Amino acid sequence: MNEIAIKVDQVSKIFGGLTAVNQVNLEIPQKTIYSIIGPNGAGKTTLFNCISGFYVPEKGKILYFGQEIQGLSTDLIASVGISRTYQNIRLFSNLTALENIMIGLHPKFRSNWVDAIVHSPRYLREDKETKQEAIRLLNFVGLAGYGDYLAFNLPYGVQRRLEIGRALANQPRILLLDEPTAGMNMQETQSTTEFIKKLRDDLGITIILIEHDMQVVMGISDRISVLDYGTKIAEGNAAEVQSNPKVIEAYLGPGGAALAEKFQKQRRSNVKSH
Amino acid sequence: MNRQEFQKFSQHGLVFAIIMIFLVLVDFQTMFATVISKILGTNVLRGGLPEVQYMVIFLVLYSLWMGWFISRKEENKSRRIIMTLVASLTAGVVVGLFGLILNSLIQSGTDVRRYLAALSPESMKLFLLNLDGLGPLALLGVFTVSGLLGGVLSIILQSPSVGKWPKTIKTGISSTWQKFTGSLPPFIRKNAKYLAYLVLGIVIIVLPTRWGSYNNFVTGLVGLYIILGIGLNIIVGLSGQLVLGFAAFFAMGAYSMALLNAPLPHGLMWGFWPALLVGVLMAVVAAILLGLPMMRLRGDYLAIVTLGFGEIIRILLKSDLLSDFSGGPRGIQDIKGPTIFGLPFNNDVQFTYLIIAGVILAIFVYNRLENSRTGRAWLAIKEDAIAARATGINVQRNKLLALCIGAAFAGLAGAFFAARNQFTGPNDHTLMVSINILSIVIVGGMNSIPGIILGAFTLKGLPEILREMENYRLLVFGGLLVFMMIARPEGLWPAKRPQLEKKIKPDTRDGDTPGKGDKNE
Amino acid sequence: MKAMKFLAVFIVLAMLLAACGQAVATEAPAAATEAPAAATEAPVASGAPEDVCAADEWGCAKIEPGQTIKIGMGSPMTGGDASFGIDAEQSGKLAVADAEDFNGFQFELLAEDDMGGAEGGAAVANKFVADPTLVGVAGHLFSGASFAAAPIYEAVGIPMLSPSATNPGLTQQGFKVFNRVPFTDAAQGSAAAEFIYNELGIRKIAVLHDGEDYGKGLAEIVKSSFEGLGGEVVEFMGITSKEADYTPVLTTIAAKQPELLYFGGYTQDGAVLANQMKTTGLENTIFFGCDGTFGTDFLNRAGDNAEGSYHATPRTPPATPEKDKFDADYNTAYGVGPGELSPFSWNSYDCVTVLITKVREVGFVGSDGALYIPRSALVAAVRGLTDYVGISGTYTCDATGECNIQGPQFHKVENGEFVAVN
Amino acid sequence: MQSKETSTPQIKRSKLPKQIRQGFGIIVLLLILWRLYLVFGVEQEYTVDIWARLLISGLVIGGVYSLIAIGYTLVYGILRMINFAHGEVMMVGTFAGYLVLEATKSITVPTPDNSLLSFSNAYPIISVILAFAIGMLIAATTGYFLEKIAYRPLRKAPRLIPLISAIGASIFLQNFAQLLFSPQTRDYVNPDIISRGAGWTMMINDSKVILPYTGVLTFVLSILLMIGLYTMIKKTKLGKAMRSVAMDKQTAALMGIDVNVIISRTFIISGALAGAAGVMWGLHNGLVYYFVGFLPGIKAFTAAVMGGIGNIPGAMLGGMLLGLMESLGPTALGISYQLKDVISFVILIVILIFRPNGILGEALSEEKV
Repeated sequence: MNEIAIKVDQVSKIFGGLTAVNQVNLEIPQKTIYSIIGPNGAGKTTLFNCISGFYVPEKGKILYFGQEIQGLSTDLIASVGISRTYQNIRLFSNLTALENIMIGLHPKFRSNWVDAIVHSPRYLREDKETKQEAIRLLNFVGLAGYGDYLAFNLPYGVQRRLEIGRALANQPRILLLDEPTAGMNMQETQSTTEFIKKLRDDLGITIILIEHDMQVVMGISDRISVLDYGTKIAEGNAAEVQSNPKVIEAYLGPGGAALAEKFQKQRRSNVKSH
Repeated sequence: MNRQEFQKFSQHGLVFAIIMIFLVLVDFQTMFATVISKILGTNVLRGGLPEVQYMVIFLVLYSLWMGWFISRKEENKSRRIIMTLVASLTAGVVVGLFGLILNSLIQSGTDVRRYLAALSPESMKLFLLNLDGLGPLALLGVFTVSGLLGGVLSIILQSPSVGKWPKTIKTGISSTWQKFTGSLPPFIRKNAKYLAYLVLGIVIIVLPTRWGSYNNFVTGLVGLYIILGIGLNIIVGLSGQLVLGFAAFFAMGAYSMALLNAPLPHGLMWGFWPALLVGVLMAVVAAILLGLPMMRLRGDYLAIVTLGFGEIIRILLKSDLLSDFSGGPRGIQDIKGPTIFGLPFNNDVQFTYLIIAGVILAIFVYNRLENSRTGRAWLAIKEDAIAARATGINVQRNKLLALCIGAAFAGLAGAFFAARNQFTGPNDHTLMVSINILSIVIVGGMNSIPGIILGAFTLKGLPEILREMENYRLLVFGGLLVFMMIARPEGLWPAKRPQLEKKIKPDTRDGDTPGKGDKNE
Repeated sequence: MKAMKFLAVFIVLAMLLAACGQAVATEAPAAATEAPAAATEAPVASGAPEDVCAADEWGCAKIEPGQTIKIGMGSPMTGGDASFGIDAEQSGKLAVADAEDFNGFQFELLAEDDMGGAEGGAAVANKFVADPTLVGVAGHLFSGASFAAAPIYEAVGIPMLSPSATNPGLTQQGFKVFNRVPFTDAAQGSAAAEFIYNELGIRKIAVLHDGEDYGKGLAEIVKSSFEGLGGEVVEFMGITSKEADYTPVLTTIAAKQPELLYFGGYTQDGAVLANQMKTTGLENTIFFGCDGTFGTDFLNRAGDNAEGSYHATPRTPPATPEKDKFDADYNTAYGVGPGELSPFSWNSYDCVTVLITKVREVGFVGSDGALYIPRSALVAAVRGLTDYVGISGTYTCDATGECNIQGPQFHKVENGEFVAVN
Repeated sequence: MQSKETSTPQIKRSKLPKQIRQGFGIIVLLLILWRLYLVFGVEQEYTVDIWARLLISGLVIGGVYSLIAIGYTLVYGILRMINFAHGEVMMVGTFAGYLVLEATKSITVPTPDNSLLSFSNAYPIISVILAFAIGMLIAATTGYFLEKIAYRPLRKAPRLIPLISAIGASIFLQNFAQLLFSPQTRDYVNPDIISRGAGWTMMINDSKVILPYTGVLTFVLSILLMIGLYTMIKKTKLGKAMRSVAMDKQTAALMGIDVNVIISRTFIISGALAGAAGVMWGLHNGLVYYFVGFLPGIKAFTAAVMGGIGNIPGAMLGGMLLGLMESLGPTALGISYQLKDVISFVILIVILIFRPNGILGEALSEEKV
């Protein structure tokens, strides 16, 4: 087994009286695709927010290659190599696609405002690199030619791609993807899935995925955890999780295994007809 | 025309009549008639009244506008005539009734000026066109006839044959312009940009020596506010923080210059340039002091805190507590101007040059920053601070940096300001100054240098041009501010990023793009 | 690049516009109606104007037939202090209306809004010096504006006579053009302290000021003089001017139990203080105001609470026929009494009148029918003002431009009227 | 684009800003405590009666601030904009009340005892009610037209645009009032029984402490109005509609609520409250002139932010707190009254350091993702 990239150790996050994440343990090995699934409100995004530093967990530790990162500022966490995307796309919508990526490149460079005013050699070098790198990234995520469009003018699927591109810009070791295929049609979902695999295989990035589309999850995950009401109820590979009665119960209520099968079929046909 | 419509149009007339009555209550009509009189070449001494024909002209113009305004949106011609007639008649009757009241006031010799200060008998008489009892009738006539005329005029102007004129003229001009530029030698066409700079440069160098101290003063003032506007734009426009106490940094610069380069209260005659440097540094120090504890606050909370900070600085400078240090409410006088190589460089022309140099510096710095890594970080913070943080941008440090650089510009402008006026006091750094600067940025157009220049000309130049309106100038100014915002909410000269404005056709899939709803507004 | 082109065009246009505006503003009067009457009363038509003007340090103001002789006035006419400016303008207008034509040349008052600050003061001054027919400035009203304006007038030789700028620095900077008619703080302050200590026999006072230029200067002198005499100042405090509720300040002062409360400031705040003293434990403490609180407005606003309070005016008894006429005229023209908007109605009238008088002294009609006013002669004439009896006092300017060097007269309010007490 | 294959990245921790921020707050708090100790513990210059007087004046002014602050908060809650012209709306109300009282003063109602008895003295309650009614009506009308003319066209514009429009409207209204009524400061003519300075007298420490009628009227009325408003917001249909518009305009519109009408009514309500505050201001302080709304406007805005802008109980609390701070603060800290605004603003800053969303502001953290 690979080195552990992220270790979530007994993490709890409490909002007022509500325990959104309850003593969750996760060990996420390097260069894997690790999915977190669970019904709405299970605490998946909250867990993401804890890892990326938006929330400070009340209890527990989050280890990034063995170093504690809980309580660190978000920008620091991002700049050491944990990038993320959002459930509701959060692009800089009045800036262009290229600029979005260039902003993503921010932690990679060092030139400051003085460099910018005097156009120091460092600035000139980095400015050139920024532009080249941004264009390269844009091509990499398949958005060549979209560079000069304002982000909010882009089609939905492209926006999702762009967000991933921005997250990739600071050469992350870990990428947190929050529902990357939400609202996409079959083809788009397909290509995104392939793309995520490529990230793992070609770039060796560890990917943590929140996803509702079970086909995607089951198709690409190396390992899956299931959260319900803030607690981890199951962990394992796709087959193990699918057959876990607790999971089915969590999704469909007591005795819902049969229902699940039926629902799955129905859903597939729905998507096709769409 | 049914009853409902009848009511509607008489309401329109009523609105115009009420506006007229309000104008009369503040004696605006006399000022307007005076201005018309001056435009038409008959001077009116200050404090004097214009002749009655100019009042008639004003009233006719007003009701023409009313008629045009009311009928402009309707299609059917005969209906247009009827509705303007209804509206004008209503307006005429109401204004006429108001005239009757005024007349009775004049006749009975009642002095209402204890409550309505502007209603002096002379101006009331003038409004009644010096006709006393017949005045109200005349008003009725003027409003009805010229209101109707306005309606007719709008029909003529909107008729297809006339409606084409503006377009024809426009295409004519543009084709002539194209012919003209086409006929230019290729050398000029190629280097048009540099030639424009050259012309601009010559204009900037030559004009201040030519056009007298008042214009230099106004130019310098506008220049100072351009620097301030650019500084504030870095804070508000680029990094997205609403700061309402920008005058505090301005005061820092001005007071540093004053304290270090005036005989009293400390007698430190450091000279202009060191004092300028200290002024800029002090402004930055103030920004750090304010910024460190406060950078975490969101929009309106930051606004009120900075407002408070501005007031704190002003009150402290004015207070007994610091009065030995800062001159208290008296301020500091006899601030010395700059010297260059030992030669004084402080007459109005030279100061104008100095300020223009400051403006060019500010524009230069702004342009370099806007397109840099730092500038992009600011824009990201403004767009979405949370996402910016998650891309590895240190939000607080960058916000603070924006505040400091903006404050440095304010310090620079403040130092110039104090040295140019040879005086500064707490009343030069009030909340209104901060508000003025913010208005310049917004009215001109955020993140747009030409916009800010235009805004500074409009907001600082306009009150100077409006001096002809005497007491009414701020009234008109306030009204114009509202009007400009409504007419051009994106600013007079919005930031254009033409290469970035490409739009894409909606998604190839059917209209209901999922997820559009989730997108945070 | 397109933007740059537009910018260039715009700036050029703006500049041309401004220049045109300037030209129109100064040339328009030429179109005025009346031709000058025969120069029967011309004081000096002898000597070629060119000689006199060439000899003059700043040259002459040349007023062509049909133009008016302009007197400027810079004052805050908008914003929180507008009442001062509006009042000064109204009084000035009456002064101009009272002035007879000078050799057929009319006088005109140009009152401009300087908002009281340095920025506005410099703007107005620059506007005024651009007008060749403007010969003198009654103003500026506020010290901040005056400071910024004085060097600009100094450069072209336009005399100033301020009705109200009291900052001591103004006359210490060596301006040739700056003069003023209000008290010096020193004269009034020390006299007040002596009056309180000697005449009233009071030993324990509190001193308040409105935090502005004038009030604070005065209060400081009162404090130091009173302490110099051996009295005790139990509290010296500034308030924020133009508020409506001073009970907390007064309550705090009441704890120190002063026998008298000296206030340096204006009626606006003074009346509020006098009223609120009665409810805050200071009902037996005497209110002692200054010339800024003198006037019927104080009596109207404080009513019974004004009884027993002291105020100051210039030495000359204020009741003269001219003053009565002015009061009546003011009331008819504006529907309010003089002094109700600001305490400087009378000063403003005097300032404009003095300037007009001095223009008459030095101006002469040249052979070409134009009126010549040698500027440095006018500056010297204003500075040389001696024993001028105006409606607000008798004025003699000293070498620094202080024109009111007499001590103050104190008044006590008894039965709703001011009674002179020293 | 290679992922960093080097060994584990090193993380440098730094949490300085937060410590600086809180350190600043703590230093100020310590300073305040030290001053309090000096005044209360060491010098003990002021007796209970002084504090009682200061308290009374603070509560009265706090009541006025609260009413105006609610106007800011209501509008902010719904439109997320700072209605900078709100102080001017109050000024309009003050003037309207002034004119009503002048009118009632000038009408005489002769009685056998007194042939010159004026209406306002014969029927003081009716006069005052009339003054409040008309003051509120005119101020509400002003608020209504203000929204319709200056803000409604800008509903979709970026947030700073309406702010500038509001500033323009504020300048306009101020100057209009100055031209209409002249820049003169005028006095409210109260009916004799509630003349300024009259009140219940209490003896505390052998010293006469006056509880002025106008002050009690102001305080009680402002509390009543606030309770009324609060119940209205919580209970009535309009209140519910207002709350839903405040939460989400689009959804509210989908639910069949006419957003424009609700916004108009919000402005009417906030205008009426400002009008009432204006008349109270006039009755209690006696002054009215065109600039009368400017300072209270700024102060009330501060109060609204202090309490947590958008939060109605917060505005009430903030207003009261600000009033008390202005009145008691300088004495309690032994500082000149010239610096009372400095004290208020510094305390505001300290409050915002520890509670970035105001005292009662939503407890959501800034980093709501």
